Amino acid sequence: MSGSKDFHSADPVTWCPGCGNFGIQAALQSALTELGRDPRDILLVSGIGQAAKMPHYVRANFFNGLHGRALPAAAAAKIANRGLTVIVTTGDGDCYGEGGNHFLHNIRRNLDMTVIVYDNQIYGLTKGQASPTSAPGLKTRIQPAGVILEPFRPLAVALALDCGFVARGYAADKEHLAGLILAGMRHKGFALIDTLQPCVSFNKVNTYAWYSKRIYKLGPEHDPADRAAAMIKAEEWGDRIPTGIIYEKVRPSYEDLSGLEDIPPLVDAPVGGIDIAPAFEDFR
Amino acid sequence: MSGSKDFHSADPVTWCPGCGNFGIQAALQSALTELGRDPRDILLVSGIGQAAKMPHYVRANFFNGLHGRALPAAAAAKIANRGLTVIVTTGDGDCYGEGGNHFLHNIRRNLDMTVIVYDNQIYGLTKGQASPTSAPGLKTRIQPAGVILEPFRPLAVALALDCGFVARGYAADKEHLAGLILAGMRHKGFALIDTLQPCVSFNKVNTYAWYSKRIYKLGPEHDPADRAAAMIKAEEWGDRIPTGIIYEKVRPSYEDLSGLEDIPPLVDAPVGGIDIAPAFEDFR
Amino acid sequence: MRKEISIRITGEAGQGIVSVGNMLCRMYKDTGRHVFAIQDYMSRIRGGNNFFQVRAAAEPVAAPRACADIVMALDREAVSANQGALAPGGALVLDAEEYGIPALEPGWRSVPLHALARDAGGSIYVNAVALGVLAAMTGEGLEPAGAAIAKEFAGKGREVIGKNLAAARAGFEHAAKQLKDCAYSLPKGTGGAPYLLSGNDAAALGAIAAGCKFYTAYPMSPATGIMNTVADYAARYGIIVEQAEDEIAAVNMAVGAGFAGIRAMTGTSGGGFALMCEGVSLAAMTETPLVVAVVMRPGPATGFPTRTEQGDLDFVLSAGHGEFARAVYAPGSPEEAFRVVKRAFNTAEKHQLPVLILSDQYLAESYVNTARPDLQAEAPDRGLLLGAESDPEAERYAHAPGGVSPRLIPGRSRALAVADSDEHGTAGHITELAEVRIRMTQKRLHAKAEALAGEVLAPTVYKPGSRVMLCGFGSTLGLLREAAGARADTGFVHYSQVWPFPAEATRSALGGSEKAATVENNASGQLARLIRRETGIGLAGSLLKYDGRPFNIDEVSAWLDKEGR
Amino acid sequence: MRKEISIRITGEAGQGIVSVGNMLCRMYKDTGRHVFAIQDYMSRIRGGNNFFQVRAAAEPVAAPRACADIVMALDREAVSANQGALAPGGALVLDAEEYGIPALEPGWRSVPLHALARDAGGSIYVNAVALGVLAAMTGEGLEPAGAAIAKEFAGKGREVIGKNLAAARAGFEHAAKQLKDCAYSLPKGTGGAPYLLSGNDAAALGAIAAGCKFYTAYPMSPATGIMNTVADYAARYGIIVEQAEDEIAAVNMAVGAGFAGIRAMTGTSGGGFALMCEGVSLAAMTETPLVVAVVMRPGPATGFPTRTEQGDLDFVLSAGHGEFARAVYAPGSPEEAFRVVKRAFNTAEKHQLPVLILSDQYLAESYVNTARPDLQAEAPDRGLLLGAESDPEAERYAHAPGGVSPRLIPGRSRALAVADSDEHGTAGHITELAEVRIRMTQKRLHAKAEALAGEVLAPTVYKPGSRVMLCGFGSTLGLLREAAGARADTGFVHYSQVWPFPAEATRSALGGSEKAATVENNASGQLARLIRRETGIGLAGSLLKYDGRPFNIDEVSAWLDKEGR
Ligand SMILES: Cc1ncc(C[n+]2csc(CCOP(=O)(O)OP(=O)(O)O)c2C)c(N)n1
Ligand SMILES: Cc1ncc(C[n+]2csc(CCOP(=O)(O)OP(=O)(O)O)c2C)c(N)n1
Ligand code: SF4
Ligand code: SF4
Ligand SMILES: [Mg+2]
Ligand SMILES: [Mg+2]
Repeated sequence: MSGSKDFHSADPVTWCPGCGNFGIQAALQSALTELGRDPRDILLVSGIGQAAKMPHYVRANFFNGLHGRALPAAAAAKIANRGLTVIVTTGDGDCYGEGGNHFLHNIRRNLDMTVIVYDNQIYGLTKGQASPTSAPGLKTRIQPAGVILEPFRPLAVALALDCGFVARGYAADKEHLAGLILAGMRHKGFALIDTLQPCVSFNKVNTYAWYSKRIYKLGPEHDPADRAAAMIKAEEWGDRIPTGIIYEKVRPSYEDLSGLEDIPPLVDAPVGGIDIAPAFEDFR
Repeated sequence: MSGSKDFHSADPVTWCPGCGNFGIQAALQSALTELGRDPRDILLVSGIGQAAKMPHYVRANFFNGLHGRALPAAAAAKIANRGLTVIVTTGDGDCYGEGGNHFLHNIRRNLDMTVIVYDNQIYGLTKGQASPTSAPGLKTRIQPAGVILEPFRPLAVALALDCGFVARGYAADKEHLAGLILAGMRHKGFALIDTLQPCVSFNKVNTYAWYSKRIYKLGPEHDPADRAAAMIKAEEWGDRIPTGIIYEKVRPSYEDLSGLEDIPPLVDAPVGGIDIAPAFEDFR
Repeated sequence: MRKEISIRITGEAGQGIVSVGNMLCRMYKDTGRHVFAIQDYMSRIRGGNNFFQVRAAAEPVAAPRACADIVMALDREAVSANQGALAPGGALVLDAEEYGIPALEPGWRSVPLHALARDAGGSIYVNAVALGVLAAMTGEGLEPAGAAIAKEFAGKGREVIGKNLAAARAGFEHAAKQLKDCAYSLPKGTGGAPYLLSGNDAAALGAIAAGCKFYTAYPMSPATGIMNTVADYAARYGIIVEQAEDEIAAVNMAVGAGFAGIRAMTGTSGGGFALMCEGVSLAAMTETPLVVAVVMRPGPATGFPTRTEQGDLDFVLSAGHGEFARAVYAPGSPEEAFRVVKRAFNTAEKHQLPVLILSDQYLAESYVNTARPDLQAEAPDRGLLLGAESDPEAERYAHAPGGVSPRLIPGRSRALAVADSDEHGTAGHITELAEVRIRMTQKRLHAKAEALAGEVLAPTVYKPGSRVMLCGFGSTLGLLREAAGARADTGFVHYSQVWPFPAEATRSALGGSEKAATVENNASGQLARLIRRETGIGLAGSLLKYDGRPFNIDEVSAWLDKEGR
Repeated sequence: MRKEISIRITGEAGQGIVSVGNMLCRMYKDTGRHVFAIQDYMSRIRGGNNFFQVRAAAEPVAAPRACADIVMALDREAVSANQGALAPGGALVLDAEEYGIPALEPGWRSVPLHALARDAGGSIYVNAVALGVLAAMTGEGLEPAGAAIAKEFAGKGREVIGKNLAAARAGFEHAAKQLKDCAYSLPKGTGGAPYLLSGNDAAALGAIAAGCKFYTAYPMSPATGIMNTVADYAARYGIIVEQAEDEIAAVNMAVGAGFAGIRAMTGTSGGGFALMCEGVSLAAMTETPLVVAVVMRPGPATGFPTRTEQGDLDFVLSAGHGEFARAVYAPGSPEEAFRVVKRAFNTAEKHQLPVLILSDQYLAESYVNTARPDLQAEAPDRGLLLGAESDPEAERYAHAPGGVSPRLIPGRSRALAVADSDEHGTAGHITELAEVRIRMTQKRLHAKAEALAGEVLAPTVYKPGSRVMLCGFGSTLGLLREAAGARADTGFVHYSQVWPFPAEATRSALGGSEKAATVENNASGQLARLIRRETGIGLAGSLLKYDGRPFNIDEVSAWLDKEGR
C-alpha cells in the first residue's frame, strides 16, 4: 500500500453529509494524482478545525498540529526537507484567526508550499461562532445581534504583501479547484488558495445556492500578472465572486535566498561527527 | 500637577541621544496640547520596545503592557470607557511582529483609537535584530548574510482591510507629524500612523540623511478618499516616500455598532445590586 | 419501586440527543425528583455516537452511575456502542427494523421509533418519540413530557411544539401498550430544587451577577458554554461579549478592561490557557484584577476536545513566568460555581491579582437540579479604589498593607492611572533598582499571598478523621459526597479553593485517618502531590481515572470495597 | 601578593564596557590565571549605568565577589552608583576633572581617562585607556593588554587596533607613574583553561556540536545570545537560523522541523516561554523531539529584561496543559551547558518528548575560563528511527517498551510519517476511545517517565551528609562549590537535571545532615518545595535572593556564618 500512488485514506470521515469539504478532498486527491509524486514525498500539514482534519482523509505524510499553527510547522518541515511537497489544509479560523500572524509572516517568508484555506466563513468544529471572514450581520449564539466586525480580506491582504500566488477556489467545483491546487503546487513559493466552502450545518448564509448564483471563473481576459487588476478581483464580492488565479508572480523563494538550495536537504545532513573544535578556538 | 494640561513627564528618558523617538514625543505632546483634553482623559497604551517606553515620557494615564499586546489592552480599555482618548504607542516589532494578529483584527474591530507605530525597521531595545519592516539585505547578527524576507507593508495591509485612517509620518518632521496625530485622534475609528523613525544606534540604512533625500509630503493633489490612489501611495517606497494622510474614510465604529454608544460608559455601570433572579427563572 | 433510575439516550450527533436529555431532566425535576445528567459527545457535528445520561431519584444525586437502567438507542451504531452500559435488569430500546437488527438479546426491546417519527412529521422527531416512550416506561404521564416539550421549544413556535407533542404521544401510546411489562417507575419526590443548571451556565450567571461587564474569549470546548450564556444575557445586563482573535488577545483584553475599571472575565480550556500564561503574569505584575475560567479537557495538545479531565491542576498553580500571588478556585457543583465566580471577582479586585477558576467538561456540561442560591452571598466588594476626590498625587503602586495599593481608574480617579509590566517603582515608572525590586516582589508575592491565605474557602470536610478519607477538588464533590455518605467509615475533604492551599484544614481533616487517598480525574495524582508538598502528608494512594470520562459512583464504591479496607 | 582580585569596570551603555571587560578577562586568562566575570546592565542602549566585573585568581573561581578591589568608573554616574561596591583597601579610579568631582574620598584615584582617550583619537577610546591603567595597577605588563586588544578588534582592521593600543599605552604609562603605590598584583597561575565561555556561548556550541540544523527563536534577552552565536556559525556548519515572527511560531517551527527529521532548537526567556507552553504540549502529544532553552530573567511580565533570577522552576516543571513526561536540565556552568545541550538532543530524540534547559541571565552572560570539554561525550544518539528499508505499514505510535515507537521521517521512511495533536490510535488517526486514551497516556506519561528516570544526570554531591548541606540548581554550581569548599562542615547537592527529580540521590546526599537548605535566586524557595514534594524531606531553610542580581560568594559565606551553626 504505502508506496503506491493512491491517495485514498481508510480513516473514516467525520464531516457532516453534504459538507463542502468533500469537494475539496476530491479536488486535492485528483491534483495529487495529477502531480504524480509518491505519497511519501507529500506532506499535509494542518491545525485544528473541520478543515484541519483533512490530512486524515488523504493518504500521505501528515502533521496535524495545533489550532492556528499549521503554517510554522509546515514552514519548518519544508526547511528541514526541501524535497517534500508541502500542502497546508487549514480553516478560515485556523489560518486567519488564531493563526493570523503566521499567515502574514509566512507570505513574507515565501517558502514553496501550497496553502488551501477552507473558507466556510464560520467556526465549524466549535459549533458555529463567527470566523474572521463571516459576513457582517451573521447571527450566532455569541453574536446574537449579528457580526459587527469588517470581514477579513485574505486575498487583498496577501496581495498587499505581494504574495506570489493568490487564488480563489470553490469547493463545489472540484475540477477547477483541482487545477488551482495543481497550479499552486507548481508555483515555486507560497501559494494561497482561499477556497469557498459551504458549511451545511452552521453557515445558513453562504450556501451552495448562494454561491451558485454568484461564482464565476476568471477567464483569459484576466491577466494574473497585472497586480492592479488582481486587487480589483481580490475585492470583488457580492453579486459576483470570481474564482481562479487572481495573481501570480515569481518571487525568489526562501529556499533560494537562504542558501538551502545550495546544500543537500538538511534532513540528510549527518548528525554525528561534527567537528566543533575549530569553533572553540574562536573563544580563546 | 495632575489636572493640569501639561503633558510633560518627569520620568527620565532612556533613549539614545539623537533617537527619532524624541521627535515623535514632541509631536505627540503638541498634538495632545492642541486637542485640549485633560491628561486624565487620555490613555496611552504600549507594549514593549523603545517605542513602547513612550507612555512613561508623556504625562497621561498609561498602560505599558506586554510586548506585542498593546492593541488588545487598548481595545478593551476603550470598550470599558469610551470617553477616553486612547493612543497606542508601539514599535514595528511590537505591532507588526509579535502583535501582527492583533493589528489585523483591531483594524477590523475599528474602535476609536490612534495607533502610532514607531517604525525604525529594527528591533531597537533588543539590540538590532531585523524587524518585519527591515529592508531586504540588511545585515544583523542574526541575519549575517542580510534579511531575506520581503518587508511587511503596514499601509498596504491596512488599506486591504479598509482601515478608515491610514497615514505615514516622519519622526523628524514634528509639526507635520503632530498634525497627523491630531487628525488621527479626531478620526472616529482605528487610525494608523506608521511613523518612520531613525534608530541611530542600530539602523545604519534608514538614517536621517537617507530619509531627508526621499521624504515628501502629500499635497492637495492627493485625495485621501480615493482608495486606488491611496494604494499607490501606500506602496511608494524607494526614491520617493510620501508622508501624510494616505487614506481616510468614515466607517461605522465598534462603539456605534456594538450599542456601546447607546449606554453610559461601562465603567460607570454599577457593579452591585444586579438582579440576577429573572435570569435564573429561564433555567427552570 | 426503585429509588432511582438512570436513562441513557444515545444516537448520532444531530439527532437532538441533548434536547431530549434536557426534556427528560425537566420531566423528572418538575415532578419533584432530583436529577443529575452528563453529556458524552464526540468532536464532530454529525454522525458518530453521543449520549446523554440522566439519573433521577427521590433523593439528591450529583454523580453518574456506571450503567443505565434504560438505554434508548436512536440509531444502529448506538446499540453496539452502548449495549455494554446496560444495567442488569435494564431495558435497551432500539428500532430493530430500522437498524436491521433481527435478533434481540435479553433485555432488548424494539419500538418502531423512526416509523413513528416519520408519521409525526419526519425522522427529526425521533427524539420526541423516545421521550414519549420513556415517559411511558417510567410510569410518568404524558403531561410532564408535554410540558417539557413546550418549554424546550418555547421559542420555536406552535408548529414545532405541536409536531413534537404528536411524536411524543405516539411513542407514549406505543410503549404504554407494548412495553407494559417494563416497570421502571420512580416514587414521586419532594424535590424543591427548581433550576436545571450546568456548571457553565452557573459560572455565566455568577459572572453576570458579579457585575462583569466584559466577557471576552476565543471559542474553545468545553469553555464556550460560559460565553454562550453570558451572550444570551448580554443585552439585558449591559454586557459586552467580544469574541477575540485568539486567546492572547482575550487575556490581554480582559486585563485592559480591568485596568480601565470594569469587571472583566475570560474563559478557555487548557490549550487556550497555555497561550494566556503570559497575560496572567501581566495581571500579576500590573496588579490588575483578572478572572479566568479554565475549563479542563484531556490534553496534551488538542487531546479530547469534548471530554473531561482534571489534568491541569499543576499547570494552573504555577502558570505564568515569575513569582506572584494568585487564587485558584475549583467549584464542585453548579451551585458552587455560581458562588465561586462571584467570589473570584471580589478576590481579584480586593487583592488586585489574577484569579483562576478550575472547572472541567464534566462539571461544565453536566446538569443538576439546583435550589436558588443565596443571591446576596459574595456581594460585590471592589476593594480599594480612588475616585474623583482623591489625592491627585496618589501613587498607583504605593506600598500598603496586604500589598494592596488603592486602584486608580483612568478618567475617573483624580490621579493618573498607570500600569507597567516592567519592574517599576511606586509611581509605576520603570526601575532598575535592587531595593525597589525586593519591595515590589514582597508586595506582589509575600504580602498578597498572606492576605489571600486569610480568606481561603474552607474545604468541605465530611466526617473528618474517618478511617478512610477521600480527597478531591473541583468537579468530584458530588461523587465524594455520595461515596462517603454510603459508608460509615469513610469521610472526605473537598477543595473548592486549591490555592492558597488550606494546609491546616487538611491536616486536621486527615488527622487520625488510617487511609487517606485522592480521587482524581487524571493520570498522575496531582492533588496528592500538592498535599504532600504543602502539608508533608504522604497519602496512602489515589484513585485515578484518565480515559476522558468522568468517574461514576459505582467504580468509586468498587474501589473502596477493594482498597478501602 | 593577593590570591585574587576583582575589578569592576563601569560606565554608561555605549562606552564599550563589555569590550574592555572581555579584554581584561583575556589578559588574565592568557597569563595563566583563572577568571570569572559577570555583566550587569540596564535595559537601554545608551546611558544609564552598567558594569562588568572580573574576578581573577590563581585558583579556579566561578562566582562573583560582593565588592571590587578596583572600581574603574568611566563616567560620573558610575562613581556614585558603584562607590558602595569598593572593597576595603580598594581603589576607585575616576576622572575627577572630567566628572567635575573636586574632592576625592579615601581610596579614590583620579586619572585623566578622557583626556588621554581624546589624545589617542577620541572619547570612545576611554575603555582602552582604562585597560592600560588596569594593566599597570595590577602589575601586568602592557603586552598582555596589547594582545587582548589585538584579539578583540581582530576583525576591525589595523587602524582601530592601533588607536586602541595607543590609548592603552597612554593609560598604562600614566598609571605606571602616577599610581605606583597601587599594588594589586596577582601571582602568575598555571591556568590551563583556555576558553572564555559564557553560558549562552556554550549552549550554542553544544547545539552545533549536537548536529542541530535549525535554530529558531524570537529575540528576547537574555536568550538572544544563543541565537547570535549559532548564527555566527550557521554558514560554516550548514545550519538555518530563522528569526520567528513570535515565540509561538518559534516553538511550532521547532516541532515541525523535529517531525521532519532534523535536530531543532528554540530558546527564549520566561515571557516568551509562556507563549510556548502550548507548543511544548504539542511536542509531547505528537511525541516529537523538542529542545527549548529557557534563559530566566526576573518576572512577572516584562520584569527586569537584563537581569537574573531563578524564578521559573515551578513553571517550567509543569508548563503545558495535559500530563506528559519531560526532561528538565539546569546546567551549572558553561562547561555543563555545552554538555547538557548535547545530551538534551539525545534525550529528546531517544524518548521523543520535550526537553527543557533552564538557564538564567547570570549563567548565560557570565564568562569563565574553561578547559576544552570532552568533545566525544554525549555522542549523538537519535533513538529509534525507521529508514527507507523499514516496514511499509509501520505505525508511528505503536506501543513499545519505554513508550518509544520508532520514528518515521517524511520522505525518508518507507512508511508514511504522521503526527496528530488530538488523541490518536497507533496509526496516528483521531480516536474517541477510552481504552486507546488510557494506553496512550500510559505511553506518553508513565512509560516515558520511567525510562527517563533511569537516565537522570546524578546531582553533583560534595561531602554528602555534612552537617550543613546546601542545595541548588542551575547557575549556582560555582557558588555552592566555593562556599562549601571553604568550610569543613558544609557540603552541597547541585542539580543539573531537575526533572525527573533524583529523589534517591537527594535522600542519600542529605541523610545525616543537620541543616539542609536551598540557595535559590528567587523569592519563594521553589527548589525546597520540590524537594519536599518529591522526597518528603522538609529542609531547614532557604537562602533566597530576588533583587535581580546574582549571589556573590561573600553573602553566602556571611549567611552560613549566621545560619549555618
Ligand atoms: C488554542 C485553541 N483555541 C481554540 C481551539 C478550539 N477550536 C478548535 S477548531 C476551532 C475553529 C475552527 O474554525 P475553522 O478554522 O474555520 O475550521 P472549520 O471547523 O470551520 O473548518 C477552534 C476555535 C483549539 N483547539 N485550540
Ligand atoms: C514575549 C516577548 N518576547 C520578546 C520580548 C523581547 N523584546 C522586547 S522589545 C522587542 C522588540 C522591540 O522592537 P520594536 O517593537 O520594533 O521596538 P523598538 O525597540 O525598535 O522601538 C523584543 C523582541 C519580550 N519583551 N517579550
Ligand atoms: S460543521 Fe460545517 S464545516 Fe464542519 S463538517 Fe459540518 S458542514 Fe462541514
Ligand atoms: S536603540 Fe534606536 S530606537 Fe532605541 S533608543 Fe536608541 S536610537 Fe532609539
Ligand atoms: Mg471555518
Ligand atoms: Mg523597532
